[in-house]
Amino acid sequence: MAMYKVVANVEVALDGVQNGMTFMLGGFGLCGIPENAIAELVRRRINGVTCISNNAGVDDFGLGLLLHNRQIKKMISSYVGENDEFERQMLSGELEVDLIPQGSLAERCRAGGAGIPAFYTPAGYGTEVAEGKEVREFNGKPHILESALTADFAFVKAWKGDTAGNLIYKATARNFNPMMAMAGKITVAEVEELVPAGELDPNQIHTPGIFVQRIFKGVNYEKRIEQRTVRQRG
Amino acid sequence: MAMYKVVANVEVALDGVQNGMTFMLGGFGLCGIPENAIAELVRRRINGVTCISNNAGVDDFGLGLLLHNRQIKKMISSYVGENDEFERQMLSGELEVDLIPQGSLAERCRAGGAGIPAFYTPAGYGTEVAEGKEVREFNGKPHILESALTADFAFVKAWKGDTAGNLIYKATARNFNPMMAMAGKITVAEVEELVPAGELDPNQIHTPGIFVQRIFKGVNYEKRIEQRTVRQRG
Amino acid sequence: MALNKTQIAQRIAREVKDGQYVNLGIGIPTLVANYIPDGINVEFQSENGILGMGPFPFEGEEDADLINAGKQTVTLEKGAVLFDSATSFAMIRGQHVQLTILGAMEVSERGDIANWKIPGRMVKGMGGAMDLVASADNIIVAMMHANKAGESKILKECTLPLTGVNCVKKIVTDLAVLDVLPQGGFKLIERAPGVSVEEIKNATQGKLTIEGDIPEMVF
Amino acid sequence: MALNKTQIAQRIAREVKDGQYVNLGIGIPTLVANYIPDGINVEFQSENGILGMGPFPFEGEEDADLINAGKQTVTLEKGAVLFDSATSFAMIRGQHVQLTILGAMEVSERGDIANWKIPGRMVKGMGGAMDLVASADNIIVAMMHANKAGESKILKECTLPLTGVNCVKKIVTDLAVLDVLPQGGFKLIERAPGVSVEEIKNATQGKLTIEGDIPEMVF
Repeated sequence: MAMYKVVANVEVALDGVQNGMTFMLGGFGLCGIPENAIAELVRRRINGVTCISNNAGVDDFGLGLLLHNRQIKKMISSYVGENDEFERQMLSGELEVDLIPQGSLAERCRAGGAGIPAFYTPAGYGTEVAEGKEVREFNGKPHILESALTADFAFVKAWKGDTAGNLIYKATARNFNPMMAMAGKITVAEVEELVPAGELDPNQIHTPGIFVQRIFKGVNYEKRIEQRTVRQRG
Repeated sequence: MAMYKVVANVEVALDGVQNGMTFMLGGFGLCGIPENAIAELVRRRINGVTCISNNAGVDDFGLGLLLHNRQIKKMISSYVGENDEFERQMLSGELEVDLIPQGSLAERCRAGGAGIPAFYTPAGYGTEVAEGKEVREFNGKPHILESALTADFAFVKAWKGDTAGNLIYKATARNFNPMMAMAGKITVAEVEELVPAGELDPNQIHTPGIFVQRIFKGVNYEKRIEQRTVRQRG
Repeated sequence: MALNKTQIAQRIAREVKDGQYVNLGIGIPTLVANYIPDGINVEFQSENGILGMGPFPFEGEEDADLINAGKQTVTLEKGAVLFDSATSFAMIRGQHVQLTILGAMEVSERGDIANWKIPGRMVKGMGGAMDLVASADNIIVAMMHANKAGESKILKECTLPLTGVNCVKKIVTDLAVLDVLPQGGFKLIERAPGVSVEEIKNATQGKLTIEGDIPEMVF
Repeated sequence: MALNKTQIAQRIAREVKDGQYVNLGIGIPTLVANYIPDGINVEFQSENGILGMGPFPFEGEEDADLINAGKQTVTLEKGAVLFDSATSFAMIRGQHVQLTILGAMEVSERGDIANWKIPGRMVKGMGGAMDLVASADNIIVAMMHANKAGESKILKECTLPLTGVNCVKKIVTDLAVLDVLPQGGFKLIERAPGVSVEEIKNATQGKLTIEGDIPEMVF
């Protein structure tokens, strides 16, 4: 009785994406980003979009590719330090930017998926992040009211997935992917390995298939490393 | 460098529990309840306590044992239908009871552990659950403000645990345990199987050890089934 | 003749659409799982932490760690997934579970539902019902049209403490299928085999709209 | 002589207590992990989803899917656990991570910190810093006492956009260890080897309390 969420490829998976939409994209830095979906957005020249993503990629990879083509109207992120073109577009006013604390970003996506329209957090109180937001004290400590985030499409990347849309991520490539999967009106999951429903241990799934509308096996993952740090043997 | 959270047994694990405290207890019905911790609370005759637990056990097992001994002053639960003594004490006014929607209970525990003092939910709007609570509209739909729950001790039960306090639950015995583990000032985990740190797959842990202060291998699990329903072969 | 519980479940099963995630309440709603038409793929959610809940286990294969929200031993379908209560209600509150089928003591003209408490007499708690009715896009109620004393449970206003307001979309009783109209009031959709419109009218306290010929259910 | 970055990290490492969960920011704080005294067990949290973060991998063993919050390839200690960003910040916001060590551009007398933005010039974003400083019980800042132009960064009031207010508890700079007093103002705790109290006084714009003999750090 399991659902069948598999689509043939990234072209089909992105059916319905349009200019001006809001997208969520999983990943932290270049780790766990939906490389196939990003490439397809670039190929289709979808523009005027709002992207909710912790980072903005680097100049020539990840969301940096969309930035380079001026496809992004607005970014909602927490840290964009690895991208010169981003900083240039932002400082020149070409790009709208909403920078928000990383924990609030994660929680706002989860809230969007979980039907929680708003919640209070201490993060950002007393800073410009709090401007225009309600402040309320709980247990003697000031908190600000943050609202849920949702998206027309959420693009997530997992390690393994099954035909019912259940997902398992690998290591720190998990990051924002599970919350964004929850918050997409249409959530598109690309996976490195796609297996029949029933092959994944039901007790060990990170994202239940109910949050995923379309799934496909991604190709040609580059998985670029931003900071290759090593230690010497011995 | 891993933390070492192991204590010898349930007696040591409950060091510091006192009359009048607030406890959280994992479990749904009798599934996934901390049987050893409950037995020890009964043995010590700890009384005047507030128990936060989805259910109240049955007359002769689970939290029903504490109810029977009048050890509980107040219950915060969502469903107490399987316990006649509970209903008797509640209707006679001997027991204070705060009944709250199951989803709000789960989310309030999570919020308590996650540093979210309050959040809005649509559950309970227009009912007596909403009495005295702030109502606010989001996207044209009324929501009520619910606050975080925490406890002096959280007692949780897991399937496997390691010496660093990392936990894996089995099937639907997971239920409220992960959120309550987050929300206890002191969280005591009892497990069926206790292994050295490093033996559990880091990618497949349900409750990170940071939420657990004490862990021990439980004994004599009864795991009573409330409704043994089967179908015929053939 | 009025429907029995099995027939109520059978009738409700026809409302389930392909690809839906469905939460079934305790009692009659649980039976709906047995009557999903061929070709309709659905997954059942149990709010204690299952998506893809299967039938009861064979004797000897019960697992105390695998129960449904009614505390009954169950099994998993292929592709099932297990999760905690917060995630479960994230699915429900976030409207990922599209259809909720549950029982009721009373339903009112504007779709209010009461099913968790009889003051001073019965207090079992609301369990997950308040989250479910506050959230699901579609809520179908399975209930008896009247109580044992013959008093209607399909009312102008609920008399018992509410579980949720303005939420029920459809009711299947032993006598009829009713829609709750967006503007309030009930609309008669079908009648049980051999049950007359007049009978249903008499058993319904709330405002009932009857338009044209009302078809009889076929089983 | 003023401390170098390694020495600042070494000095901060002495503040870490046995059994603590610690979050290390990018830069000098990252180095602290190398100097935890023997017999002190701590676990490092990386806000992108690791508890029990280990050292860099051996060459050839880097895994693109296993990085820290500074996007560097890392490894896992025994007993480590991986999780998503919401769970990570639940740990942080919920004060389960007890100690945060991070860099700063400015710190004020009342413990305000600025470290994420220079208007019109540098906007990298706050990342997880705002959540961390709003939450941790203990926050230690690693920073230079003055900027390259010799202007103090230990101030009466921050001039840059704030990351958090009233949160920094201790500062270790190239010149000194300072406590931020609960009532506001800095208290000189230790001085770098060969650095005079006068020198520190001159390099500190905010109110500085000096009581008795100020010991020199020993390395």
